[in-house]
Amino acid sequence: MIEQTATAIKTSALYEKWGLTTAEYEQIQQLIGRLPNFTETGLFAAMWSEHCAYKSSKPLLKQFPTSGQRILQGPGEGAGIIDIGDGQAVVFKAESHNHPTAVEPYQGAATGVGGIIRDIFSMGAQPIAMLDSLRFGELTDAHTRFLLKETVAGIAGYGNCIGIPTVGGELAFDNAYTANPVMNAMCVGLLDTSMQQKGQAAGAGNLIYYVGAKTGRDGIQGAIFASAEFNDAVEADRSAVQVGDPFMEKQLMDACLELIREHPAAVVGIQDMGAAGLVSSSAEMGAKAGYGMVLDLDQVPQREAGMIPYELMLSESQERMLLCVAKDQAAVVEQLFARYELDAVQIGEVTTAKQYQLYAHGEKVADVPITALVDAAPVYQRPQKTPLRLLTAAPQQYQPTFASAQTVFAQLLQQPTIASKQAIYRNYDTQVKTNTVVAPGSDAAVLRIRGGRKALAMTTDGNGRYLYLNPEIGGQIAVCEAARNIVASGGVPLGITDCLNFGSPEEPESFYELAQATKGMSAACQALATPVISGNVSLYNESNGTAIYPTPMVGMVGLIEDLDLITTQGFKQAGDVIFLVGQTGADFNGSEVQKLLTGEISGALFDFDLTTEMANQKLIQQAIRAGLLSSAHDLAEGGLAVGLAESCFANELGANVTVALPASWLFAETQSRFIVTVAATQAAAFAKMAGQQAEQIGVVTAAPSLQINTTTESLTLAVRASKQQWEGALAW
Amino acid sequence: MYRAKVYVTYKDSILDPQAEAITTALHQLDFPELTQLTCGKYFELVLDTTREKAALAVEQMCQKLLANVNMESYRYELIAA
Amino acid sequence: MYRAKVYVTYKDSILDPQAEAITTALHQLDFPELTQLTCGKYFELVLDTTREKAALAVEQMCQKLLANVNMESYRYELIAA
Amino acid sequence: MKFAVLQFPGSNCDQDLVAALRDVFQQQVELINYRATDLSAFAAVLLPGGFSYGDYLRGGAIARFAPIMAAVRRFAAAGGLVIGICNGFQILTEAGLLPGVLQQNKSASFICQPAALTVVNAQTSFTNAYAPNQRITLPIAHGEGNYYCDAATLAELQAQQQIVFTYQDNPNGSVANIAGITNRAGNVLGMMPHPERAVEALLGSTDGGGVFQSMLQTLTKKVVTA
Ligand SMILES: Nc1ncnc2c1ncn2[C@@H]1O[C@H](COP(=O)(O)OP(=O)(O)O)[C@@H](O)[C@H]1O
Ligand SMILES: [Mg+2]
Repeated sequence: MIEQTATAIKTSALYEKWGLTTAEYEQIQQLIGRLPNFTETGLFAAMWSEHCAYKSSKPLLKQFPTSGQRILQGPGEGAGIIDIGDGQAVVFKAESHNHPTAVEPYQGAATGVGGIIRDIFSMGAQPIAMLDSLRFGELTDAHTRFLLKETVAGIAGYGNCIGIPTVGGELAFDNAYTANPVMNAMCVGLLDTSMQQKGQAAGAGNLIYYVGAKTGRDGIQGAIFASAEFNDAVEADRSAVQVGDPFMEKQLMDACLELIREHPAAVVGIQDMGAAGLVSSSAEMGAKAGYGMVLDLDQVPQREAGMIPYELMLSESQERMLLCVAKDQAAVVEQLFARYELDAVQIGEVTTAKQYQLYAHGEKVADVPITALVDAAPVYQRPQKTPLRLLTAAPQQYQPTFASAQTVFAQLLQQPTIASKQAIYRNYDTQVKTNTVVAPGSDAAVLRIRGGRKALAMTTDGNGRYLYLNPEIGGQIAVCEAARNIVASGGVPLGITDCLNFGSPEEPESFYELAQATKGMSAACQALATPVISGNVSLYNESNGTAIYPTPMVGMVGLIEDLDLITTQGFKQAGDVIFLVGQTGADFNGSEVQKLLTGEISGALFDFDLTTEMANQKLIQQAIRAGLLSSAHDLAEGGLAVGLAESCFANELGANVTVALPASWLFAETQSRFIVTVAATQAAAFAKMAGQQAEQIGVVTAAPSLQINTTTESLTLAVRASKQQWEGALAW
Repeated sequence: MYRAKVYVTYKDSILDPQAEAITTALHQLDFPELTQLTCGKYFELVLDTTREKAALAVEQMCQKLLANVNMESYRYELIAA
Repeated sequence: MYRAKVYVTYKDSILDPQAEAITTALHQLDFPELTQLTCGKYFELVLDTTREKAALAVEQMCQKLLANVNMESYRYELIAA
Repeated sequence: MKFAVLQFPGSNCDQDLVAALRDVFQQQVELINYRATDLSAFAAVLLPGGFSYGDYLRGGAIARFAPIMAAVRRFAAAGGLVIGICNGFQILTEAGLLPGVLQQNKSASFICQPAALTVVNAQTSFTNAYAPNQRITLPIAHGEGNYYCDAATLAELQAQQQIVFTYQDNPNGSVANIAGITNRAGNVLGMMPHPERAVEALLGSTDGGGVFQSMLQTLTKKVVTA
């Protein structure tokens, strides 16, 4: 890499290649009062990228509710923190690694997992669980199968090795994701509130320490790539793939947590080196604390020879952390990391002057106001335009027609999006750390908290098809569906994290989708009292001008007050009475059955009512607290029929169900519904509690056969055989 | 019949944590004379076809499966067998 | 300075699940001319010592660490570098 | 009576073993760092699962050289009870304390699922709390659990009743469905399934408790007779 002079950069407009507009470049000139040199231009290009500066999305993210009584830390740090009492808090965040996964699926996914884990332990929390939210093209495509297999292997390879159970997630397929798969990883941690950390470098004279892996030329400009559309030209000069080393990260995690626990006085601040590596972590830590910083790049541990300052600052080598260490505590830190056989090197110190200064080979190579890098990036009010498809969408609902509901039912169960994900999650160690009470396969995963009676429920949700048909309502549904899964598991929703996977914000139609989706999510978060405590934005998910479905992933955590309240989706006992909570309508636009029978989704999305949603969730919570429910399952893709089948499959029980609906409505995806079972002796009590909200529809049987009587057709499903097909559909 | 010997190794700038772990272990086992170690994969293939077609097949196999061309480079020798 | 090229492969009697998986995959990718495949590990080491000492060191490294002699065999070449 | 749970860099089931022994079986347990050199204060030594040294090269290949392994050898030679679970089993085979090797799973992918097992030898120091041929279910979670040994070794394992656990439905390709074996003397056990993950009803199963109960029975008897 050749370092151009400041004037050459201006005349050749090199900054444009790095993603800065001419207006932005001129603004930088003003901020620093001269032409930025090569290194400085690179620093700004990274820090002002969409990925780091949220130039386009900031105004939209402002709508999110972010505070609440329990919220100890909202967005703005490595991860958000929610108090759960007894001096403990839950810490969580999700991150997207879509672009790296598309290019190099194993390492892209692995480093996505590694990155989000660092965000969690940088807060002082012990990571306790991982979840993964995946979207791919159709499995009929060979490259998609390759991508999926490698992505799953990468998630497994990292999580299993570092020893954090991967306990949940989601996986859906649609052509919209063929060229741009979505890989979002969420990590949940448990924090002793006295150990809470911040990413800040405060106190003049305090020391900046670099710990962990050495820096190489990996993923230079990763943040900039993540903020650009895919096209074949970029492919060629993509820099070296980042490789994850989970073994190194385990050592790093254990060392950092030991330092925080045993030597609290030594740690002023801590942050992981994620996107835009050393520059973003160091500049953010300084700016946040209101200080400046001077770094000596010759001290940075290097894996490759001859790296220039630009490369050192922008490398996205993995498994690195930046610490601000109290000035008299250097020895403690160095000794501790030496015991873990990790590099821990002082590379600079905190200064009162709010300048960000870099030295290399004795020369000053950058000297800019630290706030110019971190806080001065422009914020854009991007133009919005309603997509034509929304303006012209047929308002009426699609009506499925078929010869046999039973045949459609069997086909639906084998649709990849509905099929059991067991073939995927059997690759993940779901139990390491022995806290997993509910492993993947039920609604939310549940982990107990040792030393008491509490547990945490966690899930990821979001259906891009619904958002494609109506981004605002789809956004509401994404949050509510997550909450439904938490509630069905016995939890009280605490808050959410999110990844906003969208197309280019510079396309008015894409930006409209983002604006509407976040509006819908905000409304749902308000209604459910689940603030957004962290998140991540992944824009530019498009290839050759075609964007993915607007796909916000919602990661939610709930608190289960007592282990006895943990509830799972499987029917438990013959004779239990089955109730359907919520009304069923002819809601088919965007449904799995529409996709199955017509090959596409279309029309206006069905109606959705937050008030009904809240009422039904409240009922489930109340019934679980009263000890009435032996199982609870929210209805999602595939509707009532699929929900009943899943509940039968868990323990290979059957059911005899009668509904006063036409058979096709069994596949309707009307929201806000649950199926629950109640012991026969408690059925009256539940019916009374539920009133109009629930209806008794049948009974659990010992014979493993699911019989559903409708007004048009009676369906019979052999539970064991269907379960095999449902489990086999993804085990190719 | 041709025998192909295929060597797949990481490209230079790619981090190889395995090589690092093995190097550390060997140093701890007291082999200070070791100054550098790279590790890779080795395949021996027998192909029942002409030399030309064998070369083409091996090239394609490397591209498609044996090597991850994002991160690895490969080379091979072809020997009449 | 010597460069050692070390090849570690399964002993003949040992079933190699990975080689089987790769063979199946290559056949599915339509390479019927492939009749046999073995896979192994390949190491390149640089040693800063005499030829004799380098040979001895490599031999020991293989015995102790690079190969599991219960099921793998190894061979190596030493080249002045 | 105190148990030692070894901690290699990359071990990740060490805390689970401690929790099982301490919280469920009310035993004294200590985590022992891989740099330690003495195990004489302990009644039994446990090598946990995980990815020691990242499982780079081969699972257990680097860990066998950790300083603590000399002490493990002495401890085993003196007849002490040593159990290696999952990665611990791999380390014991690499160290030559148990015969055979653990290859990559036949499916070439990691498998985490419950595995149905048969306790084919319920007379060992690690299984005497089980009934002969008792059928139990323990979680497995490994990518390299495919046990292999040559025909002569297998014949020997069979003749000496060293095969302790077998899979009912072989998930990984292991020779003779082997899930766990002891050494000839019977004081060193290696097993791929995780008994420590199956000691609490809350987490789904208590079938693994027998392994720890057996060790406790064996050790208390030892203490009484000594
Ligand atoms: N990629 C994945 N990784 C881990 N677990 C998954 C994944 N996909 C699905 N699961 C698990 O499979 C079960 C069913 O998933 P899903 O159908 O998405 O549930 P729901 O509709 O209730 O949200 C859940 O327990 C979920 O956590
Ligand atoms: Mg659900």
